[in-house]
Amino acid sequence: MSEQTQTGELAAQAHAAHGDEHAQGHGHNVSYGTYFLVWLGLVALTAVTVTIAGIHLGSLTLITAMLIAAVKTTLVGYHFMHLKYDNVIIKVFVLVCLVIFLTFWILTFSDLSFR
Amino acid sequence: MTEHSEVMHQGESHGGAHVHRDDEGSKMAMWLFLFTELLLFGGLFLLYGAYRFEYADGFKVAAADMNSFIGAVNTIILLTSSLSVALSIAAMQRSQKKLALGMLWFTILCGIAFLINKYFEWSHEIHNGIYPGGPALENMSNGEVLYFGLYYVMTGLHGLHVIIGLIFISVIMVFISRDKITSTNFQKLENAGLYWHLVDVIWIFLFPLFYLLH
Amino acid sequence: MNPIVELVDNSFIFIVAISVLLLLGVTVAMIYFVFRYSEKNNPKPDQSITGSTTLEILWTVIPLILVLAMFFYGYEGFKEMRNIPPNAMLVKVTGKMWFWHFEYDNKKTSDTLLVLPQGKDVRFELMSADVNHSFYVPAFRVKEDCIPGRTNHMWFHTTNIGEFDIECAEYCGMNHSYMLGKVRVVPEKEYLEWVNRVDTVKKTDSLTAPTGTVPGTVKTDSIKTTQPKVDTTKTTGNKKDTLKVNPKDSLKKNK
Amino acid sequence: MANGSLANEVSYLEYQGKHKGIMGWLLSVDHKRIGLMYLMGIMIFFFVAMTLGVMMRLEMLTPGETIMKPQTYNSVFTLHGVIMVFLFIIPAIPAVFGNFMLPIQIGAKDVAFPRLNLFSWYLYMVGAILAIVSLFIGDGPADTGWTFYVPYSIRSAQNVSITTMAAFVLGFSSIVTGLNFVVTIHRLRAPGMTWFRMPLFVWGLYATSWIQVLATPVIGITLALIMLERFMGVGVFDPALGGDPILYQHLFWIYSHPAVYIMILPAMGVVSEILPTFSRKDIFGYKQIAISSLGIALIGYLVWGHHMFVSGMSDTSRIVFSLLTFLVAIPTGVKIFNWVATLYKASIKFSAPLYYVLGFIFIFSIGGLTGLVLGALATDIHVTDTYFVVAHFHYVMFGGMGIMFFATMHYWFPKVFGKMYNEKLAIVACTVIIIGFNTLYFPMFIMGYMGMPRRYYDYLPQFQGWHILSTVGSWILVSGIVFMFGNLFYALLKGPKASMNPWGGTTLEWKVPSPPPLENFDEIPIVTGGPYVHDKATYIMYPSKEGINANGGVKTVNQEAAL
Ligand code: HEA
Ligand code: HEA
Ligand code: CUA
Ligand SMILES: [Cu+2]
Repeated sequence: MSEQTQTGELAAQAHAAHGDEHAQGHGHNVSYGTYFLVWLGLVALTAVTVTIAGIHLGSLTLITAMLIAAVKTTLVGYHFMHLKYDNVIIKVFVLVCLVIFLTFWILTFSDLSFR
Repeated sequence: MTEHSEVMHQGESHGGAHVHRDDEGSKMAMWLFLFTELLLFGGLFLLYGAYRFEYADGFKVAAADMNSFIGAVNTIILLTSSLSVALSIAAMQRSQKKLALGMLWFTILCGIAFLINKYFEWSHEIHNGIYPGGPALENMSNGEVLYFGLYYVMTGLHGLHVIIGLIFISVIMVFISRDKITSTNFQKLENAGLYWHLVDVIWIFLFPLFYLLH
Repeated sequence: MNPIVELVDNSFIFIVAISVLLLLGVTVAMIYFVFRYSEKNNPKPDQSITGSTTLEILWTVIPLILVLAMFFYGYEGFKEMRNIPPNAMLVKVTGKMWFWHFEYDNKKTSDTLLVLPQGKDVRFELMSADVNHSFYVPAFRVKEDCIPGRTNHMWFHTTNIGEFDIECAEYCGMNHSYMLGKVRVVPEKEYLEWVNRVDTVKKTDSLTAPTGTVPGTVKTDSIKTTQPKVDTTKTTGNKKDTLKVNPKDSLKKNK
Repeated sequence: MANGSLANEVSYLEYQGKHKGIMGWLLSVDHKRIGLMYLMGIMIFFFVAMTLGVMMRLEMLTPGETIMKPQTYNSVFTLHGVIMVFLFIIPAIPAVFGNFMLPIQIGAKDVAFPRLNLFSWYLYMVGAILAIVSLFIGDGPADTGWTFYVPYSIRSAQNVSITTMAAFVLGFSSIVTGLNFVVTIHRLRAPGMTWFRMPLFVWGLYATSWIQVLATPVIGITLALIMLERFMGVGVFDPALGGDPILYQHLFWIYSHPAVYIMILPAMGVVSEILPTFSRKDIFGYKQIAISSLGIALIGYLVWGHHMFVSGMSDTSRIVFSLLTFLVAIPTGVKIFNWVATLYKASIKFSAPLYYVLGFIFIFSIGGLTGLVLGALATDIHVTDTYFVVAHFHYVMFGGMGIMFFATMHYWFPKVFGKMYNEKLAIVACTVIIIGFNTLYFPMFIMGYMGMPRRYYDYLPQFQGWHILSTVGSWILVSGIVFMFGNLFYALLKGPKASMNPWGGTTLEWKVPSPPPLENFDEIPIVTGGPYVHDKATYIMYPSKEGINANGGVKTVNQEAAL
């Protein structure tokens, strides 16, 4: 059996696993403009956080800052990291990871905040 | 037998034309790796949250010392570098090799600028005696000591990730210039991008937590 | 009767009883099947059996009810442990490598030996001077860690006169296993006599200090003889000095 | 290419590639060779740690000094714990048998990232060497217990940093293996191998890998912080600088509780392989067993606080964690009941692997059920940090995973080495092990309830009787284990050749030669049915001979497999 056929089989094997994603998977040609827009949004949000931190909002400062950071993260993840175009499975992975991380927080704070 | 398996394995192979790659698998692995990074920092964020909760006042006092201007500049720098990485991938997809390389150069410059800023910031603090076991900490409350402990650990670890990211990107640039990465075969570039964006995301949280909350 | 001891023992018996039943059920069924359906006794397996939704539901729901009952019993006992009677007498306990230090309401202190009046609720404030310890009195079924930088609480009721072991249950270094002590429960009168005697009890003779009659034959020397001469510098030595202890917090960070 | 055909005629053991001799192993990226290299490393450290365990039992024979000083004892149980946990039980089944069998069972030629796989083995060795080095240099081995609780671990003058560093590196190795397995399972299943046609061992590994990926980094950073505190005095946990030792415990157990399911899930996977094989019958409740693995992994993330019931955690937290702890028992129970039900109306071939499995079900149930005593608040407060806990975790770790490791070695021995062992002797050894095991650890439950604290070098006289019984048990156990390994070792040298499928197993590894060839399959098989179907064939081993095109023929199943 030649090397060629061997590899051919592997191709078959892997193909079987992910069909024709090849074409769609990398098909997203996002325009440069979109990226610039996202970047502008991110910079604007940074400016907003800095200004808000300047005004004294008390306990709201923390919450707004974290909310804005979360929005920024979503922007980066969705556009720059191409989550928007990714397979469902990767989106599910990200969700699972975040949920588990969140439970670490909730359960740890079930201790701290009731001590 | 090594040569055998090299032929066999998609994700790891040299990407010769006849070899099948599994880009999707490679991306999946990268994401899983990012999760581990996220949880590595996650432990530290949890600590930060807990101590901030226990020592709210000390943290506020300590954060007031930070130069939020440098922090903001660094944030913009990293965001911009994230943009350039994303652009470089888009350029690669369009076979604009020069542009892709240029964008990566720009990213590296941003990374270095970020590190230089960090260097000045750290040396400023160290100069003022603020470092683990340093003289300035003696007169500080527990909250402030913890704040600076976490500050050094978290920004230090982040800095380390910036350096790793820079190395990662440099290697990718070599690949690009040797045409190992092309418009149809750019998963490695994409993975480097993912890593760099993660570094950015972590900074997006570090910045308000350490610089803005006074 | 001592309420905590009773609750702990009862929930233990409850959980163990259910467990033994389940264990027997599983084991007996398993062994019976292995013989009944051996190759010899049952040459042709029944391939049609691949699962049963009814059974799956049964063995999800029934165990769920059982474990919830277990949780509830455990919780009941716990509630009692945390429900510190408001007028309980207070003893401050400090764990140090490797002995126990007690301070009573009237500032009297003692080491290793804890003398308590019979029939009283006693509340303990648990602190540590160095590393984690755990104040454990098996006879009363209670323990709680002594963590440096904070104060933990625990209580029990002294029912019977006698001597009971105190052990350190959280690993704390070389002589962790020698960090022992005794609770001596005496009649109230005797306790008052003891606690109001002004001479601060010296570490070594604290075990023999009270004069009262102690019923039962407890070998007090088992502690004394096992307390060896130790070189404490080995474990605590060099590392500790390199770390600055912040004068502001020592033991009172707790809120 | 000549090599190509050669590769599939000789077994992976004999194959000579670019590198010969020892280098052919050390540089091999073949999953089977890497698995065997793991086996080597793991056996060595297992023996070291077992010897330490036996030394502890000797010390506990009499009160006071028997064979060692307190400081030595403390280091011995620390190393015993660290080696057993990080060097033996966590990597044992996944890294050895997972590596070996996972690709074969899903019909792949290797894992997704073979070189990463080898890298992970090197990391393992580096970690192992660090652990051993800590024994000999500087101020002596760590004496903190495997939990490294602060502030003692910051204060101790022993070599704590190197030991934590070892655990850190080993954690990294574990992450890499987990990551590799997740991608392998997602991407490299043979055509037709849908999720619910995967063998249950693969399901076990899948759940395990997720825990490895998502929990291990937390302990990585925690241990790194201990090193930073020791080296540079960064204040993070040190109470002298305002740190909170309880927070350390949270972070430690956030990893280390899920880690106990890293230990047991692969073992449970093997149980689900062995039972249908020797029952000659499909497993009972396949889907429930598969899903319960994920359930255990998931709930496993939510219960870590049960290790901290007396630490001074808030009352609310204790109640919440206690409640959640009990929920883990449910999916575990589902597994146990399904396993027992598998035996019903089967046609059971009694043999050594099955015997170990029966022993496992009995012993693990005891361990798990006593876990419920620990999960209940009132009782845990009494027995925590006593020998009751020591007994519990030896029942689940050694009696659960350890016994299953032995079972696995027997079950896949013919496949891995192509040799057969003496069945009768194996059964005798198993009997001795089960008797010795219970004599060794059951008295610990009793001592524990009487109030014998753990990590005690010395003890009060009332416990001596039980300690003696326990130590005698350890001798019985030692003889059983030595006997078992002797039997296997003899088979390795002199055993008769094993056939392709000595047990009548139905999963893919039994469809390839023993030992398997370098690339496992001549052709990637096509899967047409479940993994444990005994009365008809569910694999097409040579699709091309049957005229089926792997690409086109099974298109519909592929779509499902794409996930
Ligand atoms: C392989 C490892 C492993 C496994 C699988 C488990 C499984 C479980 N463990 Fe264990 N545990 C450890 C390893 C493990 N543990 C270790 C190493 C420690 C000590 C660490 C240290 O401090 O050094 C520890 C400590 C430990 C504690 C802390 C004790 C203390 O320090 O105070 C607790 C408390 O809740 C606990 C509970 C449980 C429970 C509820 C389960 C459950 O998952 C068990 C589920 C199983 C069953 C319930 C039995 C089978 C089911 C049936 C027969 C039918 C169904 C029955 C019912 C539903 C009632 N364990
Ligand atoms: C997989 C996990 C695993 C396994 C298999 C074991 C196996 C054993 N353990 Fe384990 N043990 C732990 C994990 C494990 N242990 C952990 C995590 C701890 C907690 C540590 C801590 O507190 O930090 C612990 C703690 C612990 C203690 C408590 C120490 C204390 O609290 O004071 C004891 C005490 O008896 C003990 C004993 C043993 C014994 C006798 C064995 C035996 O089963 C070993 C059997 C050995 C053999 C059967 C020998 C085989 C043959 C040879 C080695 C060859 C020939 C030998 C010579 C030439 C000498 N262990
Ligand atoms: Cu104090 Cu153990
Ligand atoms: Cu646990």
